[in-house]
Amino acid sequence: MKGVALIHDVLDAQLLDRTQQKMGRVDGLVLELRDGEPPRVAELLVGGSIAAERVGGWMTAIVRGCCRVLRIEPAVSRIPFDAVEAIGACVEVKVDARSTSAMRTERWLDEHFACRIPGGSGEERK
Amino acid sequence: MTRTVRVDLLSGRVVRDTTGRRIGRIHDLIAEVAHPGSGEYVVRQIHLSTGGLVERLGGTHFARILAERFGVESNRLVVDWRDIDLSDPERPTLRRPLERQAAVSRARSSRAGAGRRGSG
Amino acid sequence: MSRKIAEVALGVVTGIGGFLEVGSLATAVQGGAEFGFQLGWAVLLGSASLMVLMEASGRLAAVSDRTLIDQLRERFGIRFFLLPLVVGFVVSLLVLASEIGGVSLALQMATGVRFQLWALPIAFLAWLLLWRGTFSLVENGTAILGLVSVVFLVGAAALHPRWTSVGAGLIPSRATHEVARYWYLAISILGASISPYLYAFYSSGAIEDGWTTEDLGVNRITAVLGNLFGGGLALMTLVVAAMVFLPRHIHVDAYEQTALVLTPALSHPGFVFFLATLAITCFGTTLEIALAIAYMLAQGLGWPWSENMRPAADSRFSFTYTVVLLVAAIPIALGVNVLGLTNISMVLTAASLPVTVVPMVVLMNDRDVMGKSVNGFVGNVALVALAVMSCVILLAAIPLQLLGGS
Amino acid sequence: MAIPSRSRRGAPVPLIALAALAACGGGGAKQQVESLDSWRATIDLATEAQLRGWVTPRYAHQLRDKARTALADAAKSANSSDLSAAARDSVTDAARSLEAAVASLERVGP
Repeated sequence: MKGVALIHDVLDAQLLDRTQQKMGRVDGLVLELRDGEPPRVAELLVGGSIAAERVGGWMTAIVRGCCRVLRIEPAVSRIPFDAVEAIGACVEVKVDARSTSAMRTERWLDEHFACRIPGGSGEERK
Repeated sequence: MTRTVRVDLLSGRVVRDTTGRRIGRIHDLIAEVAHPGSGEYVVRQIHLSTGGLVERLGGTHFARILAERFGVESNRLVVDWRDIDLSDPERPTLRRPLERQAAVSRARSSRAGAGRRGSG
Repeated sequence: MSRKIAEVALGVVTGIGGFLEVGSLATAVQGGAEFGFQLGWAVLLGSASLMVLMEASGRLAAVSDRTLIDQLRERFGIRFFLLPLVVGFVVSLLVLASEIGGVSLALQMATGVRFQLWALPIAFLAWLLLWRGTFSLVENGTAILGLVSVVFLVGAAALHPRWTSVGAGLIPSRATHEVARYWYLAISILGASISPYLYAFYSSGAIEDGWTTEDLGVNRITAVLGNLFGGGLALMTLVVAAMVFLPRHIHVDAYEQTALVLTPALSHPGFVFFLATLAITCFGTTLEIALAIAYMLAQGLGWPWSENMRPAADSRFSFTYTVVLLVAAIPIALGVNVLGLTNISMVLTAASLPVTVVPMVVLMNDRDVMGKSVNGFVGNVALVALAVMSCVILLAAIPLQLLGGS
Repeated sequence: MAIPSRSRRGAPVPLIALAALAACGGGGAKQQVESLDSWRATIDLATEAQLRGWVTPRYAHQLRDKARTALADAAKSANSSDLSAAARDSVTDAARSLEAAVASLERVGP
């Protein structure tokens, strides 16, 4: 891939995992600053609390409040940038979505909500 | 001592030079492969938007796109990574006063259509 | 080629069956009852605006393989995106509650059982259809059933209106009396037809149906014909109310009054088909809005989403439409005045247009997004005019609600 | 049958609330009269519709109940708000003709 515009092409892009499943959006991007070396693109961040920081203090407070009420830790998923396979309309990463914390809520709702209701689970298509 | 900085918090930040003069706002950071064959990406160029109107519109992402779209070309300043200190995302500063470089035409990164499958 | 014709036919049916709902019925009847044919232009402007927005959001999805909501997040970033997301969510939730109210009232008028008792069963039935059904079942099923709303065309024809004066009403004119009320109704008619959930749903539908650049022709015809016929039915509703309620000086203060409007023209069938139209079109719109809200959240935050997937495969998406249906049913179950809620939702919908229409002006001109299908001159004139109109409506909405609100 | 007037002894608080409500809600006598006339026309149409079998009795009863609530609202605001005598009479006349319409609708119904 030739030059990648990090903000225009990567930030907020849709993330797809190894099986082309949607696993959230690129909420954050981390650069590692090194003396005498150009900054290295270290990792992608996925998580509501990360996106909240970009919106503003009030949003961070809301997200932290919700997490405290639900008694959960804000889930931040860190994906090393070298796991990125392709950057186009979406960003594809060599990661299994189900194992990352980005899909924690999805998994919880899958077990405690969707699968508990008839017709909820089963083969992919209806 | 490795320090990290969040690109998403840099977006749209005002960049000043060592004398404190406003140069422009961070529009984008261009990452390239460190050296052919390696999977590592490094940021070699930082694009600043320095257009007058875009500045006055507060340089929000929205205003920038609107300005670009309707012919109010905010001229773009390309800064090399060596010339900018990003350690403090609140106040990115240029390491030395910079004479105004020729505005490079907008870097066309194509995400249109069915999307480009990079070789990765 | 036959696949294209089938798609166009289906698109037109969706336009007809999907256009009328609790808001367009209420506002068209109130408009006709108080100002005769004079507000016809607002119905025409509403459906013309919808044509522009649906064609654009369909083209955007077909060309860029991303829905309108995807693009709003990806192009403008999370900070700006929160605005259309929150505004769209709140407004759509209010309209969803009104739609459930519309179905409940229709069942009350038919069975005598109070509308409060129908709210939760209706929400449950809607949830069941979304849980087990697929996207095409929701879209096509409700559209075909929605064809019952053609009864308003039959009713209008049976009343033999002077079509020349109906045509004259299509030209915008100033109010002769009660100016605030006139413009308030004009804005609610516009708000009833141009609803953000509609083009969010339509844009997502283009992805669910797998549209590509070959479908641009179908997209254009569907958007134009669908809304032309749909808008035509709303105009016929206004005509019927103008012929039946205006001469009798009947103002609509309660939704129950509207069920009388077709009886002079079509006697008992007029009453039965009115209730059927209200129940079916509002129920279809209930399904559409619940899905549209789930699409907005899922696409905005990057969750897996598709109505064609098992709920477990996109559990946050299906959880969203489940919660949203439940929450929207509560005010109706508590006996909120449905007509009042409908009117306020329509005005708020009209006032919320800028947050989606203005960004669309940018998206449709962005070569990164649209490639060679960028807006042409005509497309831009229409979209920019629409964006300006939406801003004017936003400024006028609140004062008019206070001055001319029912 | 005179409009059921509320006796004066109620605590002042509800009266103030009602006056305030009437002030902003009722929007003056003209609107009250218009609303009552509109309901009278609605009930007349409903009576005709039921006579000709256009609508079900069940539906007609719902309209009648709605008309009664409109009557009750008019009565409340007519008594409490400080209307001029003429305005009060116009509201009372409109309410009386609505009552007559409701009565004729009930005579039709089974």
